[in-house]
Amino acid sequence: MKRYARTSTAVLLAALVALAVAACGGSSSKSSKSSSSGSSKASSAGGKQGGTIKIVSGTPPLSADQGLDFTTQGNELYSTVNLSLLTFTRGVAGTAGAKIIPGLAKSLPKVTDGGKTYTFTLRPGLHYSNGVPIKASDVPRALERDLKIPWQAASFISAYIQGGMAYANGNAKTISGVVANDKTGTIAVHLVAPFAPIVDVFALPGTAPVPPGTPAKNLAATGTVGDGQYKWGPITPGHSYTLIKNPKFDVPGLPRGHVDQFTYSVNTNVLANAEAVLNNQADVFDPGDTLPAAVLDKVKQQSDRYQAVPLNTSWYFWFATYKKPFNNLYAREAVLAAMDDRALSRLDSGFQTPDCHLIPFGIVGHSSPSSCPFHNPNGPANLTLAKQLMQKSGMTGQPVVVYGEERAPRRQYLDYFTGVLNSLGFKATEKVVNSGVYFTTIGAPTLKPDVGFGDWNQDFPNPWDFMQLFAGDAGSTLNYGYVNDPHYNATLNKLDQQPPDKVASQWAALDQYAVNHAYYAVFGHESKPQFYSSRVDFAASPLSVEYFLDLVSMRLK
Amino acid sequence: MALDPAIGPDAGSGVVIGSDQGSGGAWEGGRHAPAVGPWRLAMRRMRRNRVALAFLGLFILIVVVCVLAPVYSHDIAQIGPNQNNITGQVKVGGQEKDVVAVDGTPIGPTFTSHYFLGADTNGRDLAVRLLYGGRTSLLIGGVATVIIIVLGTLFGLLSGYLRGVADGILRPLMELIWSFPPVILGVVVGTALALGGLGPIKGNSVFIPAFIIGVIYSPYLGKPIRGEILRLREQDFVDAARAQGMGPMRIMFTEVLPNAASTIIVFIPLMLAQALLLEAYLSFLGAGVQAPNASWGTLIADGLNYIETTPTFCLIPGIMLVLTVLSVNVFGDGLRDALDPRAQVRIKT
Amino acid sequence: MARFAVRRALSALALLFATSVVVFGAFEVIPSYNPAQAIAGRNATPTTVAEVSRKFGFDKPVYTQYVNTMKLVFTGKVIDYQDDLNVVDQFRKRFPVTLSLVLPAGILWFGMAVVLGSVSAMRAGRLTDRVVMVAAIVGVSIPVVLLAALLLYFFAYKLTWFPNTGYHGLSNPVQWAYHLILPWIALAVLNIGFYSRVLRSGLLDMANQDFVRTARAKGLSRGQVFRRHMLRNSLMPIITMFGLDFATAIGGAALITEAVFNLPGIGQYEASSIGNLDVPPILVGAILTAFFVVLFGALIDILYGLLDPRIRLTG
Amino acid sequence: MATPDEPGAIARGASAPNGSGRGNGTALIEAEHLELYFPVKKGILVDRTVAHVHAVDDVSLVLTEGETLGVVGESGCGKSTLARCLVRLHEPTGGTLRFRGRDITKLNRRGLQPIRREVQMVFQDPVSSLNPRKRVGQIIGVPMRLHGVDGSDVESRVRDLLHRVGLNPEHINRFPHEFSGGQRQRIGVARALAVNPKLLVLDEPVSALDVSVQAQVINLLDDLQDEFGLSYMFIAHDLSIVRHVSDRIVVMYLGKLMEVSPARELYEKPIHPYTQALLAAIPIPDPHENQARARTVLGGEPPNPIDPPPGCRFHTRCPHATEICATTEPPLAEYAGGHLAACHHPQSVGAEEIASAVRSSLSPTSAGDAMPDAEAARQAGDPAPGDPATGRGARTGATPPSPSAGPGSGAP
Repeated sequence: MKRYARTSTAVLLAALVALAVAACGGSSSKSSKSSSSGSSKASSAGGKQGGTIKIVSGTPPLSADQGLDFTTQGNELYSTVNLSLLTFTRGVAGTAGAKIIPGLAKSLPKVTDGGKTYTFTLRPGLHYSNGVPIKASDVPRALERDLKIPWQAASFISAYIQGGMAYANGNAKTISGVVANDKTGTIAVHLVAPFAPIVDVFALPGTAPVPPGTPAKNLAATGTVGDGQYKWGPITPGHSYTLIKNPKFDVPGLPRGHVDQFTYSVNTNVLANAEAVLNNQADVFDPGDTLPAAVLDKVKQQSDRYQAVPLNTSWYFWFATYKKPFNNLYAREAVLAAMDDRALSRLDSGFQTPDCHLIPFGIVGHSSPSSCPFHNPNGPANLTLAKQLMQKSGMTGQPVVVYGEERAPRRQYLDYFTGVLNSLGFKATEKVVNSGVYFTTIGAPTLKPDVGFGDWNQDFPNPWDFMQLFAGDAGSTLNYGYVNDPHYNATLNKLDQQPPDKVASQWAALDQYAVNHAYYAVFGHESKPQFYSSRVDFAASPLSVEYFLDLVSMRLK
Repeated sequence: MALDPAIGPDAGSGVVIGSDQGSGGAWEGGRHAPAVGPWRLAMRRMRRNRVALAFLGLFILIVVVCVLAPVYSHDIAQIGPNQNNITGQVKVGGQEKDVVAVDGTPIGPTFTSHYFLGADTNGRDLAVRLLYGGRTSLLIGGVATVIIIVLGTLFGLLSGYLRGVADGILRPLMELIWSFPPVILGVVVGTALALGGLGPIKGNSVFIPAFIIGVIYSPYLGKPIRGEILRLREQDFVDAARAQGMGPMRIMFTEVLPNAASTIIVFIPLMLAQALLLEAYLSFLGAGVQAPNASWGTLIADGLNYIETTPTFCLIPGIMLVLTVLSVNVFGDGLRDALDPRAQVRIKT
Repeated sequence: MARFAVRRALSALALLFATSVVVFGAFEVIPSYNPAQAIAGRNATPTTVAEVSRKFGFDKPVYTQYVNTMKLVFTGKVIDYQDDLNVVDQFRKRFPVTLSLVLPAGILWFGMAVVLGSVSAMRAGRLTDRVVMVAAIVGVSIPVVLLAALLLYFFAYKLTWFPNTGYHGLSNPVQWAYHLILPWIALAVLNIGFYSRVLRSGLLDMANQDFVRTARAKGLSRGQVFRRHMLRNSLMPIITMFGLDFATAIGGAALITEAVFNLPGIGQYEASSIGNLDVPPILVGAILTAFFVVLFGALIDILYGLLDPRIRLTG
Repeated sequence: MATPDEPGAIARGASAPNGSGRGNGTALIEAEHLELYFPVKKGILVDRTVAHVHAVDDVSLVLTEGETLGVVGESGCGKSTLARCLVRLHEPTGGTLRFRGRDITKLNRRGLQPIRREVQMVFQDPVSSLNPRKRVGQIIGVPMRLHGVDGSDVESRVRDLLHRVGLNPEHINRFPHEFSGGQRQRIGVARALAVNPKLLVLDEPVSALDVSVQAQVINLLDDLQDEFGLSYMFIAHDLSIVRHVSDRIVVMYLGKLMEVSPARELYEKPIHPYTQALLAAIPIPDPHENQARARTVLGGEPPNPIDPPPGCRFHTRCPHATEICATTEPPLAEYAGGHLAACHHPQSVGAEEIASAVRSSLSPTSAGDAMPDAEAARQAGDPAPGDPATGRGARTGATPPSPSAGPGSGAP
């Protein structure tokens, strides 16, 4: 008995040791190549080529696969990997950086059929990073793949392109509205109805072609093989992502990128990230995160490597307008009157520019904050008005559950907003949901929450991109409050057929209409921190309104 | 007893075995004039342990200060625990200062009646939140401990005394909960219940973490109690009670349970300390106390964001928690020495 | 031995089954819980959600879903909802990190506890003992979150003796250790406190036993008596504790340390999966933990048999 | 199968406690073929019952009102288990138990309640039999309350009982640990007496006590029996104590009855070789006499009760064993004077006695019908009872104890 025990112990212990060794061996093979210090000696001015830049972020992309992900974090990365037919200008700060230019296509598309057909022509002789030539038929395949995985913005395809819905529902083998010809290199896209923002959609990396044989499933661990300036290196999903320069990239007129490699590592402790950049242990603080107030003072002193850049975002609370208590206009107006946008801005370390309009400053159709009806966004809340409206509504004492996101400063917004509702006389309780599932939770048709937080970063610089959030008949689940106003819907459907700058004032009027009906309680547009280590060439690496971090332009000193 | 083995030959170890009360004196029967029960003996031993009593005093002080927070805190600080005051100002040394600066930095400790320990991002008074948070933490700890004691004792009694089917069901259940890491189990269940609620209890109720902690730690009491009951049920006095026609319930609760009572009592402070710590972990991981309510755990988690500039935000709730747990632990040590010096206790988080 | 092995295997299976049911069922209480919605994403149309629901089988009854998921788990094919990744692969990838954290920390806490507990018991009642025991009781009273935060604040931010956070692979052992010293300490302190206290009281009990006196009487030196008789027997309770603590820690229970120090181990993976209500990784994590608990339980029992011939292995 | 169908058949057939000082012949408690097997469980996957411990194996006996029945046997012979069966602390696995002629084998707790009042037990270990967390007053008072004594009377009755058992009534509020072993056993007796029982089952009540204290307790029991008109079942592992208190004595071995006899006759005329061996083990105060006697010393250990030997259970250790002993279990043969013995080779009895012996109805059902062979006994020249010349059991019988000497006679 004893001998058996001893032998088996020995065997088990040996197995354990082997396990440990194997495990450690495994980790050693996964050598993480960092970091900043390796190639920082050459700090000559005037734009160095090569080197490695280390990005630290508090929030991971949902996936490295552009066919699934639609987050700003992901877009920063795969927009360098997956070049679409069209693309946005790079290396330009401000609104000018959102100009659409040809990417894989020779030129901007030909619009025919009363705005219902867009025809692209592929540049000849292009290759993916693995050497496979790019063909016109790769584009419809990518779109089909988007619908299968599905892409988080799949409704752009399914709702607006002919046959998209049928394909998404499994009723068709292909998307009938996309016709590609490999010989001529043309891709004709037929729309359900005229829809001007479709050019923006074809500038998104999600619509970029993928080589034949790319599986129609989320490739979160590897990313897809792309055609952009960079290709994927090792990925640990949710934790670290590597981009390596694609030497085969050669598209006339497009920049090729300066840095050899980017590492993007995620640490939910944003303070630690800011510290790391401050101490030059990392190079880039991801602009998708909020700089904690705790380090703001120190960061602000680094004027040569920090600035706050206004980007096209809107932050708001939405109301369930179809049920008590917020089906009552006065109740909604009372909330708008009682909000103090300055307070909300402070919660965001002062990065908010107070406003009540959904269309942000950098996009056509923006209205001035001075036209906000219930309170001055740059002043205190109008509590007397709020009390009066509340009285009129008769909703005092109504219970409401307020939904909000866990991630700072969103939970703080929630605390504040709940306080406002309670001070108005509602019986408000909070429900904090983990950031990873927040929007899918509140968007679930089974939940139908009363009121909650929402934010929107532009997908592309088009007012439609914002106003569609409250479209009652768009079939999307972004309209968490189920706002359904016939006038609003009709106007939206009319305006989206026109290029935005032609109907700018009408967009502004629609926005104002919704504000006056208190369909949403926008409280500001956020600026993002451009905060780099002292190794990065700050001036040559501006934030882009489209991409946030513009990795293709980024370079070391 | 002449051959008292009191002094071991190994004096070097410094161990001196106290001569066992009861055996020497009481053997002859009734030389002591008054009847001295086991509880009174324990009380006497307890009273001699000054350190344990001092920490008990500290614990009571913390409890009183926190529990009575609603009575006085508003009068002093002029602000409730969940009341935002982001754009407000406060007078410090004659100067008006923003509670929360324009760039979002909350005011640090003022050491005056308003914002004594500073504000949080939402302009809430941290001192008030600390007291209310303590109240929440202690409430959760206390309720959880009650649940642990009740469930653990029932587990132990039914499983250990009735054996058979009860043991067959309860024992694997205890083993299951016990062999699962408390933090992970707590976070899984806490996350689910915070979103889903528990029957009539809403998801943001503090009774949900209390319930979870109580259930998770109940086997930590139930297992040793079961062992104790198994030992006790073999004693002849249990047979004597049965021979007199006492029913199993009555035997369990009036004959067996009083003999396990000292073990249970020894566990109370230990479980309270563990419950307080687990509450902090769950709240840190977002599966405990739900916003906007505070507990020491959520305050520590929030304070971590300011550890760079204002470490007191994280340190003070931390110190409060450590002091409370420490006082409970020290008192618990004293209690164990007094009641049951040989209790073997395994607790972990 | 056969009986022991069979019994343990059976109890392992029972534990695996029970844990998997608990985890699988936990999220069913959430009224709006719909993993299909999470998979389909923020901007998904109801048809897409329905499609995903059908593809993943969420439209089936819970027990069918359970059976299907468990089949996938045990064939190693299970994928998570969030990233569509093979969960087993993910665990395999992260396990070295957790092991890098837990194994040295475990050695540290066990070793330190033995040293401190022994010193304290040998010097019972003296200053050394008092100091050690005060330190131990403070150690068991500090929440890991706070300790980790303090270590990070003082040693990484203020003094910058140690790196900020993060994990460094074993390819460079110095960097590896350098990045892990603070996490090791944070993880070990609580257990050092518990173990040394238990060991000390065990040793003091042991000092009163007849066989220890006999050993002394037959002329063994103090050190010999201590090592061969007292320590050997007093180690058993803390070995038991170590078995469970170590098993749960490599199963992901060190998640707080991993979170604060941003180590991409399985604890953090489990924690983020819990937050995302992503059942498959939680399920696999729970099963892994249960497996380790049973495995180490068996190992400890075998070790017991070696330390104490009186003990026979029973199921 | 000779199992009587109607209740009391055995009692009528076999309870004639001749020569007993006490007892009016009315059966108080009867056991018929009582069996208690403890299962032995084992198995790799599921525990199956692989064997049984034959703790009490087909035991039939009768205890009549007012008498004291001694039960002796080595440790592990099942005598304590038998006692616990009789007070229904153990559920018998077979057989029938009657109290005053009423079948109580299957009665539930509630049904047993009135019987519990009449049958009480005193335990061996004075330490563990008293709840250490209770005061003496509670320990003795609780059974009174359980059986419906009015609350206000309880304390005075407890004091009275304490006085009766020789304790200071002022100690009513003390805890058990404040008393000596003997005192604790008195408390145990007082508790048993609290409900005015008719029968006390005394499970080795004095074996844990000092010899001097043993005598005091035995005398107390003696006095109480007279005072309250009690019946006793007195269990002990050696014969020297039982003989002073018992009217009849039962000798048990490996769960079976070996011999049942009026007390005095057992000592004078032990029939079963096992009884002889037990008697031989009693030390004699005079060292010369002690050394001089020829002793039947039993070799070895009792066999394993899980797998008891076939035939006569004692045959593996018996000096007189023959082939038949290993194959056929002897029935209880009833000799003159109500003396029963289960042996193929009875000692201390003449051939005539053997010839006139009848098979007792108390015999186990498994026993054969083979009565002892009188002819064989005659040829073997077994000694007549009480013959002092030829040694063995007779020698022990030759030193009759004086009943007045009391137990522990070394200390007058």
